[in-house]
Amino acid sequence: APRRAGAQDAKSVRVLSVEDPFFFSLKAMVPEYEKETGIKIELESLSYDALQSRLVSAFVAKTSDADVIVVDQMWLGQYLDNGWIISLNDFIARDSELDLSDFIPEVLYSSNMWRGQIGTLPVAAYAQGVMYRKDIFDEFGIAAPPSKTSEEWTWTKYVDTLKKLEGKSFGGQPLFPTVICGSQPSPITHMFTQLSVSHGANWFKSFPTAPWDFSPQLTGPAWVKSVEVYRQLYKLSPPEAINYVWFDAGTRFAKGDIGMFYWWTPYFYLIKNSGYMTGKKSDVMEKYATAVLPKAEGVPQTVSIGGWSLGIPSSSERQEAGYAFIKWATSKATQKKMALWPDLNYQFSDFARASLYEDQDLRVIYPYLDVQYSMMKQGNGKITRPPVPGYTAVESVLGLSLNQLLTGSEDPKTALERTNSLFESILKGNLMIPYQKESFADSKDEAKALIGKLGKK
Amino acid sequence: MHTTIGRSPRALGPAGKSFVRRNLPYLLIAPSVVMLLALIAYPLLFALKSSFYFWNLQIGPQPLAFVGIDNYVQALNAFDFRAALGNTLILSVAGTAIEFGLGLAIALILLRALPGMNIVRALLILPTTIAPIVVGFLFRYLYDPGGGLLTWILHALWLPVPAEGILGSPSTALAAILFVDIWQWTPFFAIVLYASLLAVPDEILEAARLDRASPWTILMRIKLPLIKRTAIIIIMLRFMQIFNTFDTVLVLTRGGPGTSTRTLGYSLYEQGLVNFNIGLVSAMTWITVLIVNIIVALYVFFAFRNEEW
Amino acid sequence: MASMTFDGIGKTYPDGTVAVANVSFAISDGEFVVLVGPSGCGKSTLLRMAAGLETLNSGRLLMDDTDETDTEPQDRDIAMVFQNYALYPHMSVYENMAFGLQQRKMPKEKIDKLVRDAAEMLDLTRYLERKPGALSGGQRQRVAMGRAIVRHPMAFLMDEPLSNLDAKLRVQMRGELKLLNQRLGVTTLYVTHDQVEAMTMGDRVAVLKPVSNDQESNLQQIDTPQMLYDKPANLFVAGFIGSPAMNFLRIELKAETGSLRAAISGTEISFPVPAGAALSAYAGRQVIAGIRPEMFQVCPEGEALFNERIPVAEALGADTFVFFDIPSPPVNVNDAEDTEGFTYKGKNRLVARIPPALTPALNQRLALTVDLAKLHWFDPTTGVAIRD
Amino acid sequence: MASMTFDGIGKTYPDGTVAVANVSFAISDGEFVVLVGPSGCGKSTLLRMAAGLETLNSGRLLMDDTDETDTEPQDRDIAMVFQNYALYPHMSVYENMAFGLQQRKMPKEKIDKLVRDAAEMLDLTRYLERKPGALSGGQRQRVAMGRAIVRHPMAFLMDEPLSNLDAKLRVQMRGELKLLNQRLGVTTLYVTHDQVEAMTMGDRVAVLKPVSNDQESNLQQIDTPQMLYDKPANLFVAGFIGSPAMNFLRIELKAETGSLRAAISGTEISFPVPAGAALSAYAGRQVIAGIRPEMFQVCPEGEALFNERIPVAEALGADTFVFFDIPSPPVNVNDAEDTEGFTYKGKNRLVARIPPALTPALNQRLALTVDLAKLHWFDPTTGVAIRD
Amino acid sequence: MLPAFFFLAIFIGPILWFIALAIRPADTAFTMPPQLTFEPNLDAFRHILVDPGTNAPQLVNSLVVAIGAVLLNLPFSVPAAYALSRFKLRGKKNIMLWYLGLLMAPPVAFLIPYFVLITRIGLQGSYLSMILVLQTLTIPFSVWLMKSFIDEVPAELEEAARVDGARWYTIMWRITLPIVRPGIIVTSMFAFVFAWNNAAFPLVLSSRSTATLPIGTLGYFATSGVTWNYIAAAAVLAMIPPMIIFLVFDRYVVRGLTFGSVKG
Ligand SMILES: Nc1ncnc2c1ncn2[C@@H]1O[C@H](COP(=O)(O)OP(=O)(O)OP(=O)(O)O)[C@@H](O)[C@H]1O
Ligand SMILES: Nc1ncnc2c1ncn2[C@@H]1O[C@H](COP(=O)(O)OP(=O)(O)OP(=O)(O)O)[C@@H](O)[C@H]1O
Ligand SMILES: [Mg+2]
Ligand SMILES: [Mg+2]
Repeated sequence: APRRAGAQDAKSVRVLSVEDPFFFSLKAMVPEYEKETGIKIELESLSYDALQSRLVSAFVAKTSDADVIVVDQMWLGQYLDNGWIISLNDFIARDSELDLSDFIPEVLYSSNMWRGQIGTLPVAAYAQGVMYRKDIFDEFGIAAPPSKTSEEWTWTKYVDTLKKLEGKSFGGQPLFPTVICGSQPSPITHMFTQLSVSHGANWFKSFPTAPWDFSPQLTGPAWVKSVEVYRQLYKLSPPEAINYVWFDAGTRFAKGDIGMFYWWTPYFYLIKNSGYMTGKKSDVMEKYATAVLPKAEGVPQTVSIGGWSLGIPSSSERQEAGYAFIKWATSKATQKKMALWPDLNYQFSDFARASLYEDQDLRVIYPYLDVQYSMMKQGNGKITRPPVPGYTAVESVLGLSLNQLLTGSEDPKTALERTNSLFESILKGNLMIPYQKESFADSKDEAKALIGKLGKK
Repeated sequence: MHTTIGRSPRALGPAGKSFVRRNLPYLLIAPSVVMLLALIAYPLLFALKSSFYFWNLQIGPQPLAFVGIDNYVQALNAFDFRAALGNTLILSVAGTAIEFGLGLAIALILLRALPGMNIVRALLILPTTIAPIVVGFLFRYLYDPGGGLLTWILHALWLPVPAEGILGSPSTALAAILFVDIWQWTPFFAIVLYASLLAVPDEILEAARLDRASPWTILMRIKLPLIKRTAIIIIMLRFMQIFNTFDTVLVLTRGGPGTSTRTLGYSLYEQGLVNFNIGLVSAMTWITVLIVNIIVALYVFFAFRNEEW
Repeated sequence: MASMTFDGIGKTYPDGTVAVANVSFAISDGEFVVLVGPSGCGKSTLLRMAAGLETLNSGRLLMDDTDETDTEPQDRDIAMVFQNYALYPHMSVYENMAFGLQQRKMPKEKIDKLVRDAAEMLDLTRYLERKPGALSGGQRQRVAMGRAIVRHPMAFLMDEPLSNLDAKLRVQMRGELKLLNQRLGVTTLYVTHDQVEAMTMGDRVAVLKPVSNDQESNLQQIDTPQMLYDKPANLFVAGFIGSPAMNFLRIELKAETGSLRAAISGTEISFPVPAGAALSAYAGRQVIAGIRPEMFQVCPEGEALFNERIPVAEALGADTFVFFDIPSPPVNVNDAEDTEGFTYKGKNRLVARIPPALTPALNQRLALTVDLAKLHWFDPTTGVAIRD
Repeated sequence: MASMTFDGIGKTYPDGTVAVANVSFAISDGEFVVLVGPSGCGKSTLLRMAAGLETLNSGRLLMDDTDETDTEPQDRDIAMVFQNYALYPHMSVYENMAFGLQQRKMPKEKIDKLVRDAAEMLDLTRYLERKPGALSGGQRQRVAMGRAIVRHPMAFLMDEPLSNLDAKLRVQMRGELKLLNQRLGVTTLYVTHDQVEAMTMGDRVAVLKPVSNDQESNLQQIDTPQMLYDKPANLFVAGFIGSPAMNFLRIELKAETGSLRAAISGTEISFPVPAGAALSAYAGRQVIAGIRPEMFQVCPEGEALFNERIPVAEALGADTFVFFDIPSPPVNVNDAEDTEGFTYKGKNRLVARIPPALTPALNQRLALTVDLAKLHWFDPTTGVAIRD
Repeated sequence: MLPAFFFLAIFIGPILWFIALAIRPADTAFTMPPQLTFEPNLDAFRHILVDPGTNAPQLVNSLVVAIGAVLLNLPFSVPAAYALSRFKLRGKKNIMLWYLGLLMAPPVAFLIPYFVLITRIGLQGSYLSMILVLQTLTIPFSVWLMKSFIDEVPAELEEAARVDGARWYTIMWRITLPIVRPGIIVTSMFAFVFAWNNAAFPLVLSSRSTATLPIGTLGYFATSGVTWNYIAAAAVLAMIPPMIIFLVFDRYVVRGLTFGSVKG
């Protein structure tokens, strides 16, 4: 049960969220919380763009009409550095009920920690993984991809597997081996960076290891290789994928003419349904399975981590109540209830808590939890898409370059070199090169240590 | 313009004695000017000041350094500036021209007093009543390569559709965005032109018909000159609106593929509401304002050359 | 160029106003027909119907014997002077006049010549480059004229084209128009309120009257000007043609041997009248006599028919009109309701035209006589002229 | 109600057109002054200046001896009939007429009565609820009139208020207006092109002429109608007043013993004239003689001054105008440039008014004489009348 | 009539397709060839209007903001347009261009300063904040367009009214404005539409309780997916009030404003 003490001073808590899947199930749980605590939860959902504009404007004006906000991992550093949200370290340290150690450390490290502060707690954590069509693989006698990371399951193998599906039809319908996201800037970056990080690519000379040096490193061979592979993947995708944003890829898979693709783990369940949040079963509902991501030869696997977390604006006057809500929303019990909420055909399994992956009730409904968990455990969001200040500016350049590379025939190396110098000038323009502020040695181990420290009651 | 032959608008008589009467026109204009000044001065000055500072909300909450015209240099040298400017010009010039032409044609049809025309008019206005960003969604749906009505119609008409989809190909994406704007805003032209055509005195048209002018001649030599003022004005207003659009681009293509649909408005949006580079976006704002001002000033100069104001 | 036949045409405006009803007449090729009638009697409406600008509610319009009822105005080849000009406000005077010609793909030089000639004739040469907004009322009207006369159409329709011009210009324009009609032989329908124009310009004049329902007809009489003046078909025409208007007297007609004696109702005045066959039939009944102002003659007191005090005299320079009252019930010919009976209002004011030199001092008596043979006679009930 | 003084007023339009220059005259309280002059001579402009609608470029305007040059129209308390009506298109006839009264915070019932009375007088009662767009031209003009006459202003300004009305209505309105002027004593400035109106309505008539620069003056003469007719100040006025216009002849004046002999230039015709002092001074020089059409008299051939073939005759019913040509150079009085000399165009067409009965067959000769004592004489250079 | 149908098909066709999207089962939305027949349901409308019905109050908010914007706009722009049309004044051109200059500023760049400004005057999250800021669009637009309509009223009518003794306000109120009513109405209808479909200002200026319909509609577009039928339903909902307004006011947009007023 949530700690009542902190919440008593407030009659209501205003929560500002995006409409990703967790929102719907969380919203379904809210009445229960309200009944339990007597606090009114004003849950407002906005589009991603609207949310960010609203929040930043409010921060600049030093006001806020929210007590709890959803924070993308990319915004965390900026919000904390600017003092727009508060660090939760003290709350957590004081809180005897919160079981911090249950959170997957890779998730907290990737999404919630910045310069030794826990700024947010994860309400929905994403990794990436592979989804494929069992029936199609069977039909063409292709071996199913593994559910455990192995040296065999490489990107080369992945591409080769896909190539077996090239030009094939299934159920009277022409088949596309895979589908990618091609839309700039974020979607293509999200998908591509999984590929590149798998190949060991690094964005910057030194980040997150101290001392920070943001000289871009896009010209390395891992980048070139990744671009080549991504190009291949696009050739194996429907051509219109060049314009696909996040959900387009999932929607396309759900339509049934895609053999296999990799994408954020929410799609593990999202593709069950046809149409977003409709609860209507899709054609592929019973026909797909999940697998772990391929890796690159000789490079340790790294998986992209994303998701949504909850934080407290520093301008809020109900921080206690806000924290109580966050604690409730990210608690094991609530998360489980959210996952067990049957409406919309069970659409929530984005757990940041390790224990939930072991939960039998959940494993029945979400059979892929093992795969997902293993992806999480290999996750490192800080390398995949470094959440550094000014990230979006470089992302937009990278996204554009990648998008151009998919359609054009330019040599990857030259294009990457050009992008690299654009990166450099943007980062210089943003006073990131040379880095003038204090660096922070940000490693998983440091994170685990901090978790241990704060979790110790 | 004087649709009815009148003496040209002139001062409503000699200056009176009282302060109010002497300054009447200024007093009438003042509230709107004050109101607008109050609303616009702060943002404009805010932007002007910010444009000389390095101020990126992602880097820090406060302006970090005075950088002179660095932001302007950066904006002009940005990798996407030329492409965006080019696309923007294409969109705004082609958009206004086509919308005006089509709108005029529709206005002429609307003028015919046929039963049910008022319903037609009310229906026609629907496209403009949807938020542009939602219109973006609508056309995302219509253009969808795997279920879009428009794609299907193009296929059905044996017209070539790029494999990447209408929005996926650099050769069609800009035209597709243009079409969306035309779809949404042609009714605006149609209704405004319709209203101003209504004010053209019938007798003048009758005289022209008796002069045996063809409908085309009547349009070109009587109707259009008589609604010229209104036409000039809405062309100008629309031009500026298109010049600043970003919503449809945002939803439909995010400037892609490549830079083929990137517009100044979208770049502004990106720098402002995605990257939160306030300094840079302020500089870009002023650059845009200057560009549009130059274009509009030229346009106004030429269009109103022979007109009284 | 074209003959024109109005065949029972009628026009009711959407609000129910019957403007024109049952008008039938034919204009032969090259004829100049003048339409006159009180304000609101449907003249403009008739012209607009002829131009095709107003749809007909009934009847047909033939041009050269082909039915043109539904022909569009632009296909009729008609030039019209609108009562309220309808100039193109954005075009200069020159362009206003040239516009119609340009529609005929005429060479530029020819247009130029035609326009300049017309401008010359209309005394507009100085204003060719001006926009209508910077012209005086009369100048605008001349532009409207010019726009019509530069063309060489099948028919001219002119709606009070000279009303805003001064007398001198009007005389001149009258001549020019008549000449144009003769030279080009263009059929012309011409509306005017000016009696002189009506009398001098028209080959025939049509007198119209307002109608109140679609059973009546606007057209009262169409004939040569002289016939209208000398032999008006009814009270309405008699009263309308001529200015000042004909004087009407209510008369008790008594049979006398060999002649008739007419006694002016309400007065002691009576006089013998030559007994035509038609008039004789009215013996013993009431009739209406009409006396035109110029039919009065100043005479010695002994011969006077009327010898009344003159309360009002209007000196026009060339003539003087003297007004005097007799205690006879007046005759109202304007209102349709009144054709059936008389409205007594006490006294009847008569007007006589006399040479300025004979003008009496105000309120002095003036002895006047009338050439009794020239009197007009009308049926009091129907208003129809009583004529052999 | 108010006297009005124009003191050297002038108006030049922004495009440089000098419409009015150096016009000075005074109208006394309650006076009815008619403005006449050719189209474009500045009548409307003058009226608009009096109303305060047009700023003066020079001069002053006094009302009741106070300088009102810069007073706003709404503070002048005048009522105006615009040449082009300027009706409020969105208001009914009733509202159009009531509007001015409402501005004066008059009680509703009083407004109602005034409006209905005016409508009655203007025969508009039936149309009170109509919008101007659904009225005939003449009806619109009557509404414009009505809008002015319902009021009881300091001054009436009327710009051709009756031009679109039929003769009968016009006669009636003329009477009503005159009555109104007398009853209310409202100072009135009245523009008309109708000679009859000008002659009968005005206490005085002002004759204007177009000017081409701001050194001239528009005002040619202002006087009682009869004086203008009988004693025109110059050629322009003589030619303008009277319709048909005065005939002008170029005369070689020769001194004879006891009298003068006038020889019509270009012809054999000559006649003796009584030698007034003024005219005698012109002996041996050219002068211009003016003959009004009604000054001709049909006479036996022996007494004839003129005996020409009549190519054109216009029968007006009451009169006939006969035209004939003499080989004398014509006199052009209209164009300013021409006042200084003559333009020879070969022949001079004269017009005479004769009784209809005496009308000759076309192209037959008609013997005409003139009462020589009544001839008008003018200086050929200045155009000024030669009079003792 | 044929071209009318053609144009109507082009402009209304997509909307019908959108309406269909709102009422069709989700799995029939993206099929090739497009599925023309389906079993319609009103689930989407139920969702946006009743359960949970987020968009119903937003519809009201949109109405408040758009109508408020028009109502506030009129007293500012009508007198200005009137003065600019009717008076000769020094610097008129500059004033007119200045109005335009405002329209030229790209709104996205001003969102943050606007938010700051509105917060300083304590109006954040209120209807008034949006209504005020929308004036930067509606006033310049209305002034320009209305001026062009007022220009067409013959000056003689005002002169007649002046002679009739009417003061400038009476002339404006009783003569000129009624005559240009169609122009004012058309201008206002579009001012309404601009305010109605503006998404940029409410994006930052509205709060949960004052959010307008476009903002609500945007919410259905998430990174993980799009609830197409909700978007469509909300968009359809958004079309209804303007359509009603156009239907109601259409009869005031009539021919022949000055018909019969002046001769010439
Ligand atoms: N707005 C204007 N700009 C320039 N010139 C004008 C303007 N209005 C009138 N004029 C000119 O001024 C002169 C006088 O015009 P005004 O209207 O006073 O004439 P008017 O005597 O009333 O003539 P009419 O009898 O034809 O109505 C004319 O030559 C006319 O062309
Ligand atoms: N649009 C209209 N709607 C209704 N009635 C109309 C309309 N136009 C004219 N009328 C009426 O029709 C009748 C005839 O009008 P018309 O204009 O033909 O008269 P007119 O003979 O030309 O008169 P005037 O000499 O005054 O110009 C008038 O009584 C007038 O009020
Ligand atoms: Mg008429
Ligand atoms: Mg005039």
